Amino acid sequence: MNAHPPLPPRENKVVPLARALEFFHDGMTLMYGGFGGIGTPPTLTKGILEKGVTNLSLIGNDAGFPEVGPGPLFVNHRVRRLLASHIGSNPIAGDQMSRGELEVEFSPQGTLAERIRAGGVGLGGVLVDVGLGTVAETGKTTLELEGRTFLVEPALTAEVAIVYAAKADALGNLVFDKTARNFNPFVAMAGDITIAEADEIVPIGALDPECIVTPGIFVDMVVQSEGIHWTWVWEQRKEQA
Amino acid sequence: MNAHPPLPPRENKVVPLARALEFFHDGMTLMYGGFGGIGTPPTLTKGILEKGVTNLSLIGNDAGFPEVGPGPLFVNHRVRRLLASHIGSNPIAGDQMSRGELEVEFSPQGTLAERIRAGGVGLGGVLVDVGLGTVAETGKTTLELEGRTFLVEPALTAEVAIVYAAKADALGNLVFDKTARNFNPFVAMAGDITIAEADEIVPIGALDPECIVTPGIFVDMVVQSEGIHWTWVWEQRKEQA
Amino acid sequence: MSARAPRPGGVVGTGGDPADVRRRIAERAAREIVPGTVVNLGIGVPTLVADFVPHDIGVIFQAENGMLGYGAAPPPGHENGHLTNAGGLPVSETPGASYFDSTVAFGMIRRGRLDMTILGALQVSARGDLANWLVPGRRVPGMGGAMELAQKARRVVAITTHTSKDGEPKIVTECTLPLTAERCVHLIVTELAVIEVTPEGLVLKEVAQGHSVNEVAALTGAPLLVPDPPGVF
Amino acid sequence: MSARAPRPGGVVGTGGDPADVRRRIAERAAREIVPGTVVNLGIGVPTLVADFVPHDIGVIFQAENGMLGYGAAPPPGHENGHLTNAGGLPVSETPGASYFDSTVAFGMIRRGRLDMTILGALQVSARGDLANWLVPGRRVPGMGGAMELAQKARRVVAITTHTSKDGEPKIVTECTLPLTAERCVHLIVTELAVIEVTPEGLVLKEVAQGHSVNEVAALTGAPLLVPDPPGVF
Repeated sequence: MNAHPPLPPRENKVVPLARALEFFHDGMTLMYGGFGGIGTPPTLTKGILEKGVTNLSLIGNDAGFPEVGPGPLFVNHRVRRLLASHIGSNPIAGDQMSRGELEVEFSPQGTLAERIRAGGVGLGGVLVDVGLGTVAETGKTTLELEGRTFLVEPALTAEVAIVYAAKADALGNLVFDKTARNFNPFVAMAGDITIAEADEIVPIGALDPECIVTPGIFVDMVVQSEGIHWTWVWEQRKEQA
Repeated sequence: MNAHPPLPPRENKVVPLARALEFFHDGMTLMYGGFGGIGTPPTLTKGILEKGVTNLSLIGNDAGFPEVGPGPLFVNHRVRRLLASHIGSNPIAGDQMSRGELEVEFSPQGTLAERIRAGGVGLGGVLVDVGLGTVAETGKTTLELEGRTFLVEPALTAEVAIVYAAKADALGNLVFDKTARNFNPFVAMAGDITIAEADEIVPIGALDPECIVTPGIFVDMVVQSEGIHWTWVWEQRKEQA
Repeated sequence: MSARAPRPGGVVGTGGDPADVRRRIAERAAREIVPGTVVNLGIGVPTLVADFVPHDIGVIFQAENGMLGYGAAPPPGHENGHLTNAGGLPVSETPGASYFDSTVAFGMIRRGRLDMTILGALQVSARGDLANWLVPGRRVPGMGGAMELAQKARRVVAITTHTSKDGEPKIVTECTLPLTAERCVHLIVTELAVIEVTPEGLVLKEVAQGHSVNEVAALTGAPLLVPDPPGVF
Repeated sequence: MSARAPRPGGVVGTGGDPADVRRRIAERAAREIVPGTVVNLGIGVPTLVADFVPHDIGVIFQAENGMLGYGAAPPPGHENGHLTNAGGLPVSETPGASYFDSTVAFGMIRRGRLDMTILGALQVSARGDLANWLVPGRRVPGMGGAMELAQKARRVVAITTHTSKDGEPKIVTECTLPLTAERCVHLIVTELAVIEVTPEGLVLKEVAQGHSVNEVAALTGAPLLVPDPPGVF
């Protein structure tokens, strides 16, 4: 882990956005929750963009849409490298890839999710048979185990992971909102430093202990979300219609 | 997967205990939730015992206490083989092991949990560095990945997995009770057939979709629990005191 | 049955408005869905299939972004940006639904708990190989969750227009595009035909009303076994 | 500092009621716990440590059976059979607590999110190897979660009586029992001494009141570096 600014005390992890933004720097490895932009933390993403952080090495499910989720980081040429399962919804990222400006590695979605989780729970990797007989095998080590062939898929971590929660408390306990949960719970475990953005910050003890999805121990900082500032794709289509 | 009696329809998985017991047979591989007997399904365990099933190959965290959790299966000589992280709380299982009546394989607890989960989510195995330099290495394949050494830990599944839930609905959705959750959620995924015992069976829609721990798709049958029929160890100590 | 050799080239298109073609494919594919099963619909045309599945037959739709039991799109103005299918389109919650993360969603898929998936196709081969994610040099969106779905669902229905826009067969002896998964497709549904992948080869089960076996065979790039007579849909 | 050679054999025991010895060890170990940290207490004597940690210093106790934020044992008659620590003893829930499964519990541990663990020991070597799970031919309970805790917690405190019941040193040059983890122990707390494991060797940080450096050295099976003077506890 690199040197980084001091973390807030464990009993109160709530920090102003500006304090959280101290943890982002050029050339860093950054992992984000979200699936097609849904569940990607909007305020942190905007903050990273406005701070001018560039040359990013990103890990996430996808590149969002040009104006949604992580999309603007690509549109504004802040990304050097991406590990994702697809970029079909962000043609600008596709163009950058075609022109050689953006290095992209694809991983099957479920494999990518397990690789991130493996990093999050301190495993070295997982054995997967998805993608055997396809280009997903390219460059991968294979391993024979109990008569079957598997790809060795290394664990993934990142210097910083950012996630989007519905509610958080000062200990960093998180719950998510419906399908905005998607990649967030395991991305939250995989950051060397994890920063959660929450729509609502509630008092300690207000979250049902049986329903907490991410225990606070995995979260280093919590920032108040300013909410979604983009137009969802299906809203854009309606506007155009 | 072996031939087995017909499963109930997916829209109503609630069955009488007798119907669930049709799925247990001599010599089978059986996996159970629970940690020191806490969270091990009491009614199913009692049913297996009373049906006379024997020669079992078990996978679980531990052997419980002699009268608690899976313990009576050992005390009544129904177990041929056990894969667990410890048996310290069931000296009768330890005696059987010393006499060669019971074959025991130990796995570090977190590794065992991940091996069961790996089976439950259809992975081939996981790479773990816990236990390097100890007897936990014995008989394991090692693998070098990105300059580090890992043990290759194969995924585990079982013909039948049994779990103990606080509440279930007819679709098989489950929530657990406090630390009785322990091994249950991933054991629930690892059975070729999974049978859940629940303290309370609630109408479909009664469980908060955000708080469901085991989605019903992993569960094949639900039986009504008759509750704990043993005395907890700390109660026994109090009685003796 | 008699084997018919594929005819290269073939007539372009099948006529009809593209939206109507998509609707016809989705409608026929919907009839493959068995009551009381768990189904994942791929992104694109497969999503339309849900519109043709009766609500009262206990089908549970699964989405790899982390939901089991999603329902129809809500009425306009009632959409929720945090409640969508894997294609990012708004859906609703049915009783008994649950939310979970994507490792659990793919756990269900890899563990074989998914009864069926319906996926779009760029090519399907005579032995059921599926290519649906990459056209080298033209379209590189990434595989998303298609490899898991194609390889691990218990039954895979591939839906596609019978030929490409250029009239090239999409059902072929060997896929020329990079594969999503080998030997995974059980059934192919197009606007012209329903074709089963069997160990003996492709079997033409049904032909669309108003079209002939010869027409279908001419537009198919692999030999077809034809029962006498095939069904009509 | 001066190095003292270990003396084989040594005086048997240290006197005192075993319960009192355990209490003294737990009380001293509790002082190692830093306010605002996350701590896992091993099964057995380490469990007693919680009794000596002030409730208002924001320490969060983690249990590998799937709980973060457990509190003191409830009053007699208010125990809950489904609310226990990893040793199966009833605990209570503190505000901000959470429940999760054991893969998540060990995920926290392997990921290095645990600030400290306090574990019982059968032997600790001069370089911090820990043996605490198996006495071949006598006691084979299995390692439980000890390997993960010993290898992965950021700080490992091993607590033990200074010698075995037979008077054999438990702090030794090389462990003879099967290891739990190599080079993992940072600090050893016994009823007689507090010993730090350093790259230079074992350093005698503190001696229990009423005992001498010579007495401790005689009962220790590995060389001790002794600051002049060591602290007293």
